[in-house]
Amino acid sequence: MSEEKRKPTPEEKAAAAAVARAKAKAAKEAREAQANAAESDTGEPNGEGRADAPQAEPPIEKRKPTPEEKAAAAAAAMAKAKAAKEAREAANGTTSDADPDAKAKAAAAAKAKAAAAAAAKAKAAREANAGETSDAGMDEDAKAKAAAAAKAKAAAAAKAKAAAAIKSNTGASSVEPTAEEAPPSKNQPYLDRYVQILTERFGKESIEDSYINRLSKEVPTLLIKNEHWHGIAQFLKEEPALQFDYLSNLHGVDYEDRMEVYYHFYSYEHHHSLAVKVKTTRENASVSSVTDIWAGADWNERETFDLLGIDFPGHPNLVRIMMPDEWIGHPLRKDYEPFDEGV
Amino acid sequence: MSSWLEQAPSLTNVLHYSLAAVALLLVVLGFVTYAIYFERKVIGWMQLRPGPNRVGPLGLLQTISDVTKLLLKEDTRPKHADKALFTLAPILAYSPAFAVLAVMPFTDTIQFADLGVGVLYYIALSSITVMGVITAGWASNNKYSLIGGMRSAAQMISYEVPLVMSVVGIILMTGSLNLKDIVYAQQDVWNIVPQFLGFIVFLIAAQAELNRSPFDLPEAESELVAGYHVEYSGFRFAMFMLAEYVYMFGMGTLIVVLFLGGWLPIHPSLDFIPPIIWFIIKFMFYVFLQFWLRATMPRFRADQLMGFAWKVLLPVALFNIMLTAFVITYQNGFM
Amino acid sequence: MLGFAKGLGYTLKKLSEKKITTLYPDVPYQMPPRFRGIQHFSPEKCIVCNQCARVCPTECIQLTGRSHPDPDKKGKIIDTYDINFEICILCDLCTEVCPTEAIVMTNNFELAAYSRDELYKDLKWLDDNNTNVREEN
Amino acid sequence: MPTPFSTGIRTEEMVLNIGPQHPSTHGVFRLVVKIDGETIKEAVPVMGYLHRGTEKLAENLTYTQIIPYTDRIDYLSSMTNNYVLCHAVETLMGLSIPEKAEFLRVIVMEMNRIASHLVWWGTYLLDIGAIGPFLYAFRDRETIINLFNELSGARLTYNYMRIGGVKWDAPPGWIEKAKEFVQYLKSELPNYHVLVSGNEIFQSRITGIGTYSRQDALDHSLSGVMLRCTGENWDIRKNEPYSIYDRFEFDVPVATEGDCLSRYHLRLQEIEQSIRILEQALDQFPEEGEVMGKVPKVIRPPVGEVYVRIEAPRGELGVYIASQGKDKPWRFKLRRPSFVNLQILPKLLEGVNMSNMVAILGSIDIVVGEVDA
Repeated sequence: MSEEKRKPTPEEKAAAAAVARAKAKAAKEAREAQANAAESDTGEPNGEGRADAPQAEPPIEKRKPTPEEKAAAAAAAMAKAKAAKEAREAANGTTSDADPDAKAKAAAAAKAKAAAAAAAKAKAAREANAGETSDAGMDEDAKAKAAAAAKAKAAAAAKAKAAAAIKSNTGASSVEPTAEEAPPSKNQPYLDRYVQILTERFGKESIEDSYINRLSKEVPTLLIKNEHWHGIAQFLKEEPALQFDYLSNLHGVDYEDRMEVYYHFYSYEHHHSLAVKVKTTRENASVSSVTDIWAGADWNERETFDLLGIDFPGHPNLVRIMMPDEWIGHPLRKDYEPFDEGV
Repeated sequence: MSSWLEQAPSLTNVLHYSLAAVALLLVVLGFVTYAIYFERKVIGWMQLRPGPNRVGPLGLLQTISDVTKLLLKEDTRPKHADKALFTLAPILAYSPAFAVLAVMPFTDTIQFADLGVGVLYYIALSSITVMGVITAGWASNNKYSLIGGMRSAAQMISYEVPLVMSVVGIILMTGSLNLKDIVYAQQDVWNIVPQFLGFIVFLIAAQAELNRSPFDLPEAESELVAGYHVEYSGFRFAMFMLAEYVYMFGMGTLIVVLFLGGWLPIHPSLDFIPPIIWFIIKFMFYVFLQFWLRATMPRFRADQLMGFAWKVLLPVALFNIMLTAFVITYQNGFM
Repeated sequence: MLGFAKGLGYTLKKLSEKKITTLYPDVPYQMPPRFRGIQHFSPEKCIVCNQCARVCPTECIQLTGRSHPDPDKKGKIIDTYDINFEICILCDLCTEVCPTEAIVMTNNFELAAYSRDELYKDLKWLDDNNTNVREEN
Repeated sequence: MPTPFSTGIRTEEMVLNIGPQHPSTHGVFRLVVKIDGETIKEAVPVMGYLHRGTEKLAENLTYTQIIPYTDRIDYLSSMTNNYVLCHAVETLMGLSIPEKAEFLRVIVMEMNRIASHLVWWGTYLLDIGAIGPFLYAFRDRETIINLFNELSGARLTYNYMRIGGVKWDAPPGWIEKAKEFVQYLKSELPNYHVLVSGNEIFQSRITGIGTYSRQDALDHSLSGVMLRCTGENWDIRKNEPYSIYDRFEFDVPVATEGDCLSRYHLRLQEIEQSIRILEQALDQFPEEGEVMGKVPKVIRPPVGEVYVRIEAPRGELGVYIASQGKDKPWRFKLRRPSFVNLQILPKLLEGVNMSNMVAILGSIDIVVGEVDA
């Protein structure tokens, strides 16, 4: 559809883009391609990529139209909007800072390409996508990448890993396991603080797990023990250092072996956010209500009860909200069968 | 015309009189038909759309087809409604609205009854309409209509006070309750000029009396669906519609007679235009104002509405009476 | 106190302004070229790949194919093709996935019928619905 | 001697069903109110009449197939709904979007915000009893809808965005038309104030009713205008920028009164700000470029969960997706601003007059399709 339009991506941007930032995988791959060209025949990376990552078709297709004069063209195609945006940004006035910065990053990327920075890259790319953040964020990004590059230096250059990088870039495989390799998220300090405050007060056993959900704009996520939940919820709102005064979302998820209630909090006081998950069993699904803490939980809990059958003890009026009162079953449960087909 | 009243009642005489009444009824019905048509047209134009334009040339037959539809509709009545009152209510609402027209001097010759207490007659009879409304609201056995009926009663009774008060100034000036005398008294200058305050109060109170925008609370469709006549359909509903527009006709006539010099021309040099045309022009202007307001104004709030009547309009009307009284006494040299 | 008077002025000004409504049933409403109206289906183009039926979010497309009558040729030809316009949401996904543009959108949008049954449109009807066919798919 | 009022005239409370079919509930929404005279003692919202089970349906649909369903959640701002789903999946997969597509997305979302606010403006005044503004609002909204029709081929259910970009590039001349419209609306907007905002009846009618504090707003998870009218300067477009909103200059209108009138003004001011964004976006619109990024043929996000939130016309619109690595979501949850914002209604209605009820309900700006999902 838009394939033809894609090619004429401004050539002049290409050069600028390549220089501007190596953050996008573009630059990396361009350089990689160069290196490969120097080493051996040009077709190899393509074939290999395809073999290793069947999911990664589109990027490979994209690489095809960039035969010999790779460097510039590939960079242009890959850097896509991102690079263009950065180019623009640079043009907008931050040029003076951006240039050396960019060069440094480019260098870092160059080093990195030879290495097993696969996961780090994937993560960095994602961060860039998700964040599109302020300059501060960018700097952090840059640092992260530099770190990644440094780490990567130690490792041996391997094409297989490069392929893996492509693979994870396209999101075909789960990234979470590789997360440990990645540099700490910008939200890591927040998470550490939450965990610290909570463990001080409620003990270690109250928190089952805590991690940064890198897929979800890096929101600090806590897995709270069901029986501690109400106390912790109260604490989350009242503790001056936390003050999560706003419940953005509340809903349940049926994972077939367990139920989870997901809360997304935000603090208008401190402007930080937190996701909380509370597990419960499927048979006796019950999570204590937080309506007394956040009045906004009221209908959300009713909806969760209605559609998933999770009980919220402490809720003042836990009745169905979406389905008719006499409805049988909870539709969003994975094993739900409509009671009366005729209806 | 009024000379008939003094004749001995004979069959021809009664027949004549009935025929005249029927003629007036037809005129009024014609007015209602085309008032509704023009209301829809004018509001349509103001809202950048053409208004009714499909039935007949320019949509002129639209209201007629609507009325035909209403007449042919099944006559439904809620199961638990009070049968007698439910039937009575539309009549109760309609008849006084029509009866008040008897004293209206459209020109110096076209008038049915030249009562000495014309103004009082009008005010007394028009108050009965509220009975119809409240009866309808109660008899329907519907909560919305009950609320609508109560609102309507409260509103109409409240606004009747400033309405009457605002006329007192004119009566003081004219020294008569006869509508014809009032018109004749305006030969030199229309009452709207010396009685401007009274005119404003009257205009606003009349709006409320008519249940028209911005005082259309009793039938506020966004709150009460349709107010007191929510359960009415078919011909009974048509009666209410009719009552509303006939009442508007009556109120328009009254305001023209009281404040705008009745059938008198704007300047004696324009005498060649027949008086009835003058009357119609002034009357049309008032009717247009109704539509215009309806196209523009949001609705009042119930509590503010009452407050407005008692706290603003009534004092203003009283002040107007005092002012008029003082001026008149001063002119007569008692002060 | 002049607030509402200004409002009255505004509406009065509008009284004589040009009307913006269109005379819809008398004057047909011209939809832009991309408009997603009722589909046109050309059986000769269809390769019975089933993609449209699979991508349909409401599962309103039903089709059957049979093998090509000419034994030399491979592939299938379409046999029946029905769209249920009771549930079709004209979302454009079927025309988007169709590799041969056998199913395309048209600019026609009037579907009202007296019976629900009439809303099941078969291959022939969809083939005949060949006016105002959308060019860009 | 007892006065007539102390003779013990018996009054009783009356239960009044407002809806599900009622002119001012904007759809099939029901409110059971207990009234004493015309004073509301208690109000219980009842919903679900328009529940279509979108979340359940979505579990059996591929991500691309869900997009047309999101059109129908909040049918007054389908573009925003399209976007939030695409944004969630793109976040989950770490996809990057071509610049031109981002521009188109921002342009259509802002236009949709304007269209949505215009509908609100018109219908709100219809609730208040003014019939004129509705038509004027629809006149201007019609232009937006026609623009969308040209762009996406539909007037209301656009199904315009795709994961990784948008479906169509702007047709030739579209940007110019959009610019023209923006200029027109800019000149027309003051008339809205002339017609309505200046009207004393209107002002006195909604000033100081439906008031709540910032703390109430936060407690009840209110968002969007409902939150900003209490003085909280918060707009996700500004504070957690998504898409390319960080490139545009605009202000976040904030009021402190927390009443219906302030919400009314905020919405009109938001239109002004949207016009500002549109002006910049249309000026900077890249002529060249693709509108669809490189995405896999089959959208299969990694295992994991994502929650994103954006600023929809009605408030904070969020999407939660739990993915198991399949092409269909395991759990798809929409955080619907209308639904959440409506929660404060019983509190607001307590003790107010019946005729304020519609003014308060209207000022929350609900879309029943969104309330019921």
